[in-house]
Amino acid sequence: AQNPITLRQFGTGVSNINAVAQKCKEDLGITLEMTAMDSDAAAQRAVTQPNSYDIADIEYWILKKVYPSGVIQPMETSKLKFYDKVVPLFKTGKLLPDSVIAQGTAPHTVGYVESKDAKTFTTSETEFFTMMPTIYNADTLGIRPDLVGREITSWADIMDPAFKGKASILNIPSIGIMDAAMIMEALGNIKYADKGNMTKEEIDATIDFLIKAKQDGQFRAFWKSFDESVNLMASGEVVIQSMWSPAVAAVRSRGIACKYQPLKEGYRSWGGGLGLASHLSGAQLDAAYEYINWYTSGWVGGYLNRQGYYSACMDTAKEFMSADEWGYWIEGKPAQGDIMSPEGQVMEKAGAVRDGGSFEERMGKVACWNSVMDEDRYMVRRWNEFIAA
Amino acid sequence: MHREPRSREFYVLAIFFALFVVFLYGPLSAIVVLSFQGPSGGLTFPLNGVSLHWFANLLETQAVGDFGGSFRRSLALGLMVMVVTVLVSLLAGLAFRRKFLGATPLFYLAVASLVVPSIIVSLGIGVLFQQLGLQPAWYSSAFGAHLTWTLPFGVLIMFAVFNRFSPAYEEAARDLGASSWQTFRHVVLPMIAPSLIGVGLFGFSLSYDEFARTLMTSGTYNSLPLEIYAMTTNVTTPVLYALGTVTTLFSFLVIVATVGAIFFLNRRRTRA
Amino acid sequence: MVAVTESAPIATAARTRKPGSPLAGLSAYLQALPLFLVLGVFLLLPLILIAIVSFWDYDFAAMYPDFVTFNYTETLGSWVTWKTYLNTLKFAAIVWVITLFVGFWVAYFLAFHVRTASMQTVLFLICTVPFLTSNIIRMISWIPVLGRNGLVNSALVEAGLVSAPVEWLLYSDFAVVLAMVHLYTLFMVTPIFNTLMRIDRALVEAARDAGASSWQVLTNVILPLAKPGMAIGTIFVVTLVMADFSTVQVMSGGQSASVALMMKNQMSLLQYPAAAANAMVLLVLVLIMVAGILRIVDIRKEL
Amino acid sequence: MTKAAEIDIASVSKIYGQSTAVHAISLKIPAGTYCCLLGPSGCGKTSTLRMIAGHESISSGDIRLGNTVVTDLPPARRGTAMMFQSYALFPHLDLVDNVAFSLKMKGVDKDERRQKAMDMLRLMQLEAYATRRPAQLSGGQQQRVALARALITDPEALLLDEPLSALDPFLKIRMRAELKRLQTSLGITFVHVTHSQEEAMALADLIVVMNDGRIEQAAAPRVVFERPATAFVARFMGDHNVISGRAASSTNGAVTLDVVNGGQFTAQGAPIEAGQPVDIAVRTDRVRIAPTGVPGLGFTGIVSNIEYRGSTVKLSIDGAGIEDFTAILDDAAFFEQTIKVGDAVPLSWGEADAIVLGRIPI
Amino acid sequence: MTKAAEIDIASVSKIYGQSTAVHAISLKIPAGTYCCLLGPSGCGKTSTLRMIAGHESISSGDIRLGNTVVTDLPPARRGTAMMFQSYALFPHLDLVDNVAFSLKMKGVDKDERRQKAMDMLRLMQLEAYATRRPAQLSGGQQQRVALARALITDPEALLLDEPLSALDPFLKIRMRAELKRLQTSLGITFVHVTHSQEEAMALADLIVVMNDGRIEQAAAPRVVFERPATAFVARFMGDHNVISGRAASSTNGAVTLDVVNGGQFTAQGAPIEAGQPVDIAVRTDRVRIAPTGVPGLGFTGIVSNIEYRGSTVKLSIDGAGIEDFTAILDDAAFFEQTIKVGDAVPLSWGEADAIVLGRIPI
Ligand SMILES: Nc1ncnc2c1ncn2[C@@H]1O[C@H](COP(=O)(O)OP(=O)(O)OP(=O)(O)O)[C@@H](O)[C@H]1O
Ligand SMILES: Nc1ncnc2c1ncn2[C@@H]1O[C@H](COP(=O)(O)OP(=O)(O)OP(=O)(O)O)[C@@H](O)[C@H]1O
Ligand SMILES: NCCCCNCCCN
Ligand SMILES: [Mg+2]
Ligand SMILES: [Mg+2]
Repeated sequence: AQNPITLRQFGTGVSNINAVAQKCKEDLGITLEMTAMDSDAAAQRAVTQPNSYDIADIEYWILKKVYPSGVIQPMETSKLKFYDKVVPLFKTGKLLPDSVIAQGTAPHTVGYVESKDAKTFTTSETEFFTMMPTIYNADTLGIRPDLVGREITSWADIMDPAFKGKASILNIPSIGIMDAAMIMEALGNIKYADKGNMTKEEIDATIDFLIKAKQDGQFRAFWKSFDESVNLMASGEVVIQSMWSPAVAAVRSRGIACKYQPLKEGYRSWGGGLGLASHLSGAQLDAAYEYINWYTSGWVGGYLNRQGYYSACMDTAKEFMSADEWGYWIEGKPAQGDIMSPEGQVMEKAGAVRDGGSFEERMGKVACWNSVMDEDRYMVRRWNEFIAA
Repeated sequence: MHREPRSREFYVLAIFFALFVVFLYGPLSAIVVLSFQGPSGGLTFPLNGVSLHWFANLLETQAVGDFGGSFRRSLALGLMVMVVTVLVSLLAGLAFRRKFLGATPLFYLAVASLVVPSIIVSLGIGVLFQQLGLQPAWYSSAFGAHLTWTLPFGVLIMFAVFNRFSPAYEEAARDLGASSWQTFRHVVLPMIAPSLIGVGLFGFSLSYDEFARTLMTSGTYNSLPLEIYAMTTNVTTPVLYALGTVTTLFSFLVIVATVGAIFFLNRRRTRA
Repeated sequence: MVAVTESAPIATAARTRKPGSPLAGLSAYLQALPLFLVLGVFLLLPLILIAIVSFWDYDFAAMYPDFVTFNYTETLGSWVTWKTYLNTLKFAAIVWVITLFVGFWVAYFLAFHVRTASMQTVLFLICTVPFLTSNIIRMISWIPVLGRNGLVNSALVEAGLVSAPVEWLLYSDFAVVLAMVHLYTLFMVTPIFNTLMRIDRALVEAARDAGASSWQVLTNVILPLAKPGMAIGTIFVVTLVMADFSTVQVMSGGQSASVALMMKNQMSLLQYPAAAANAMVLLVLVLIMVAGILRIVDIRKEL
Repeated sequence: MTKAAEIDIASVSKIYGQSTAVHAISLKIPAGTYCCLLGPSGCGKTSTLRMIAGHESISSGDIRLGNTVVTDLPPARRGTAMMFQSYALFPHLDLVDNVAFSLKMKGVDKDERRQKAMDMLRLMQLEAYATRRPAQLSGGQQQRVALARALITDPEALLLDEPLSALDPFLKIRMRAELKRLQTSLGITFVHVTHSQEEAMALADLIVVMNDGRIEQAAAPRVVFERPATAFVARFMGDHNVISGRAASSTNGAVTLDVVNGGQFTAQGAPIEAGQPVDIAVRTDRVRIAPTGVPGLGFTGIVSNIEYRGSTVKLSIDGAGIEDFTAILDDAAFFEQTIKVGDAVPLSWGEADAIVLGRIPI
Repeated sequence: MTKAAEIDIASVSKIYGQSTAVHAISLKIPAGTYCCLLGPSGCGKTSTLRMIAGHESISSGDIRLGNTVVTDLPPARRGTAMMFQSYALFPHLDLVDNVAFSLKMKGVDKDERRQKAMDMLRLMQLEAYATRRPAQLSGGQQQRVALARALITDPEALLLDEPLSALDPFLKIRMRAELKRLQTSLGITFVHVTHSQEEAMALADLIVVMNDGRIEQAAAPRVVFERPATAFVARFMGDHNVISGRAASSTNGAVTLDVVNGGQFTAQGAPIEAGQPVDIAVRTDRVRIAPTGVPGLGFTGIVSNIEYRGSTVKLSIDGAGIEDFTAILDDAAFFEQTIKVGDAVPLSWGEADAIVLGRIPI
């Protein structure tokens, strides 16, 4: 198909994948220009250079900061072909009707607005969606089973003196603070009223705890990007750290034992989606909708699932995955044959079972989301203190 | 052939210098070695097989990012910066040969441009464009940001050049009937040409590798350093090292060619 | 080229300026104008804007024009700021001392011990090559060298010098300093080399003749005369270190902070007014440091 | 190449900021003259020359070349050509292009200008080096290139600022002869700045002695030497002893003066009121070692220094209130006697060898 | 400050890479002598001086100072002090510190060394400038500082490389006298490099004329002047005409030679085999304008140039197969006649004024 329209999309390398642009060109004829950047740059790009992109591929917690600045226009759910297929987690915060809503900046809390030009979020479903969710996952501790030498069951285990100088957490404040919160609670140090929206005192307690741990030499490093976490683990610098599922896979693909360790307190989750730049209108806007509808129609979903992330429209993605793949990645079943990466390399041998089990087991045990708190300014200041300490 | 004996100081310093070179090249050689990792090799030692896989991979489209596009942008930007740096520095150098109102403040503004932390310049230009509602782009805002970094170098070099440039040559030319333009074109320009080439290469290489000042000013598309940085956050394969190896090799070749040219020219000059 | 054509005629007219020729007076201004415009638009204006923004209010989502001073009071009132500044100054001091030491000896070797000009050029260029490759790649190339299982540690362990890998090689202040020295030494070598090359060799002989040992020649003649170069190199290195964020971030494994990193974190979290206030404080500090150095040497004369 | 122009400098001053480098000097240099501007460092020679050339603006006064007032003309339109002290040859051009430079500026086409430049180089016996760069030439060769480059403009006057100062003494003497020969054959006006008396004497038709921005004397070399106008000139030319004192009496075209704490001397000159300060000059090469018959034409002093000069010997003598009185003796005459430093010797000179010097008003 | 040392240079060579700058020269400079190394540019003067000073390694041969072989000693342990051509004053130090430099190197404490330096500056009449930097001084003052700095080391020999070349001629003569006075009063050996014959003549007890890395003559000034050993020396000293030809016959301590395409001349000297090439020297100041009575002691030639020199006039004459023959005439004698360029004049000289020159083996 020939389509004169070009859409410019930016985001982190997690989802700004060239293969998507290629496939989009094939299927729609739309030229997709993708710029990959680190998460810091992405946040700034979204707010400070709103004319430099058409599609923003960002996370929900940063959307909480970005949306009020008016650079993203809400999308009409009526124009979203697969809106109905979106996993309920993004609409209500519940995976299953009886799930407990996890703490923090859950996607549905920043998912809807009242009107086209509202600057504040609503709590319930409306016809205006701030972003179309695309990708999400549940993070936990990754471990080197060959080097930890014992059973890991809790976030608290990362503080085990045995791992002194061999542990790591994330150094993105909105994410790292939630890691810390999980650890604090697991240790029984504190019980947050809402760890996704801490009070100043809770922030102080948490940061003070982190500072002490840091000064005691518990941490080897703090990582900020995907590759750092992979390298830390693969090189043996760190044996236990907060980690992403695909990062675990990346370590394993090098023949190094690495486990995505489910923990009894549950997961820290995150989600991302596609937002429309405010300046879009007319044919461009139509093309953007067309693109988003294509994005959620399954091919990309399959691709993301195969990387170890989850697609927001599971039903459509399923159509683009083999039964074995679906079984391995989503249902938690042992692989029948070799499991291949999207690039065609063997990721797991036949018989392997995915750590953490099925989609529902994982996403059903989300304890909190990456968060922007009311006391964000204070928290960031204190986080800087932690890093400087 | 009669050779002067060397002092002990020479040998001590020669060893020091050699160690410095090892220090400079050590890590680079580590990535050179690692770029020959086997297909399942990672970013750290130990080596996991030996192959040219990652060099071949460098030529293919990566999972994310666009080396080719960002390389072309950085090349174009570097060339633009080079040309403008040469022109503006040259003009400023000419201006500073004379007294004019504001010469000293302007000079210190140039020095300030050199010492203001890059990230502040980046932030400032980013905010400026945002407030003015302008579209930042590698060829506008990033271009300006790079100039604030390359121009002070250019101006300082031109300053040094004209400090040592005898006005007698220009007077001789004027005396021989050259107009001001002819004097400039036929005398001043050829005489300072090597320095201008120096300013140009300096401008290019400073721009080509500038990271902090591009961070908030590049607009829609990444420059090569931004792209490499973004890649480091996602790419976990030695293809990065292959890129490092290739770029190092490239600059090495440029330098070898330059040295070769200098030797060649010197030889020809002395033979003539 | 057009710009040159227009203004070049005056290039050479310094001595022949006649009263009553308005163009002659104008030309210097025309020639200086492009520089002023570029720096005015891309340096002065942005800095003014940052100064303004540093007084604005903000929340987690956006900034609001206002005149508040809490960005400064929060910045200056926090022990983190002071600690971070101290930490940054510590890096600056350590890196300065090392680059000055290394840079001086390298430049001294090149200028005084390498006999032919062509060998000087070749050796100098050998030092330059790494500086033409990507800073980012150069920085991360240290990781496989210094890591727990990196080249150095493997060698040490294998040689039996240590029983367990040395931990502080990577993700430490040591690593930060090492990488900075690696990145910035050339900025010290180049200006020192330039000044050393301009020292009249007869001065060294005069000193020897007066009975100075090699060491005394160095301390009494060469070092004092190399001061301008060292000052210019110092300006480069100190400002580069003060402004650095990526090296600190990557090489300390996020365990250490610098002023620019703190600013960048604030920027990443869209706290621009706070970042702007920080920027102003950093800017003032850097300018004071440079002004201090410029009091010692007149770089306009020494260039 | 035979046109020559008179240079007329009328009350010309040069003021740099607050300080005056040249004080309203007036000077006529007849067409075809070899004129040397002579004087100590900083006396304003270069400033004067550069004003003639047009490389320095004239603060006040006027300069005429031939019939044209050139005060406000640019250098190239004055009919002068300048040879710079360090030659200022263009380092990036070979000799042909250096010499052909002015033709190129005029738009003369390549073949023609190279032809003419080669002719000029041939004249200077440099054709073998035509394709060399200036850096590959010796000092003397460079100088000839500079001359060629200046002369190809076919000037009415050639201006030279210390053209010989960069050469070694051997070469200096050779190039001096060449310059003189060239000027004679071209017939154009040369204005040559130097601070060497010897050079000026050897070359000039007209020597202009400057001091502190003023002209002390402008005259033929023999006049400057034999009849220095002022004490400064006499001292600067170096072949006269200057004796300062106060006039005692004047008679018959002769003045008698008293030296403070010293003797009494007589010199030829117009009468001067008694008590007025007066300077006289005594030619160093006319001083003999012999008691004087006539009072006032000699004294006895102590030898303080002896300098051998080859065909002559220079004695420095102190006495009669005079310090560093110089006597130049023929070597043969000197070596007949045995004079040592510290000896007392009687000195005398002829009536015609002592003259009264003038003073210039400041 | 009265110790002086003999300098003995034995077969000393200096080789730079492939080329030999000094060819196995041997020379004895007696203690307390003022020795001038004289020669054209590039002849090896500086190299020789620097080998004595120890700033240049000696490629072969030995140098002895007093009783010590200094060949392998560092500069400061040789008992020599050097004064550099452009003075090499330390630009970052004031005069006191410049002069006190060597004392500081020796570890003399601050007060004492400043005291001594001030004494030395007082001796040089520079105490008023003690706190200035060298850049704030005139050339002559700088030179005196350089001297002070060298002399404070109390050397046995002072080595000077063209100490006067940067000065204007006026100052040059004054500083020359000062140098000579200083050497006489200190009594130490001075070795002074120059390429000015005049300077060497005025100053030296011993003139060493060098050419192309070899010594052509080492003798007292009068000997060098009156009996130049070789054609090179005669030409270089500039006060002799050199006439080259082939020996025709030798008798009675006189040699007759034929000039190619020219006349026949006679000169005093040892017999030379007929047909051998021979050079003779004729003193320029002994040439008279008068027909010669004795054949071989004169010729008639055409005046090609006349240079006025004040008390003398220099004539250049071509004829009898000789180009650029020089005659120096007394001004009075010259101006009595009317000689112009192009005139044919008869020249003659005395028997004792023409001597046969030697040749040095290469
Ligand atoms: N561009 C200038 N600005 C200020 N003063 C100047 C300038 N050029 C020359 N002078 C001063 O004017 C005076 C005369 O200088 P000028 O160069 O004419 O002397 P000079 O006779 O050529 O001396 P020298 O023999 O040293 O070349 C000096 O005192 C000099 O310092
Ligand atoms: N460092 C060096 N390397 C190579 N050749 C040299 C060096 N120094 C001098 N020479 C050569 O040695 C020869 C003698 O040089 P030297 O400096 O002794 O001459 P000089 O008599 O002092 O000449 P000048 O009067 O020009 O100072 C010259 O041909 C010179 O080119
Ligand atoms: N990586 C940047 C390379 C730019 C060249 N820098 C040379 C600096 C010399 N002062
Ligand atoms: Mg002058
Ligand atoms: Mg020499």
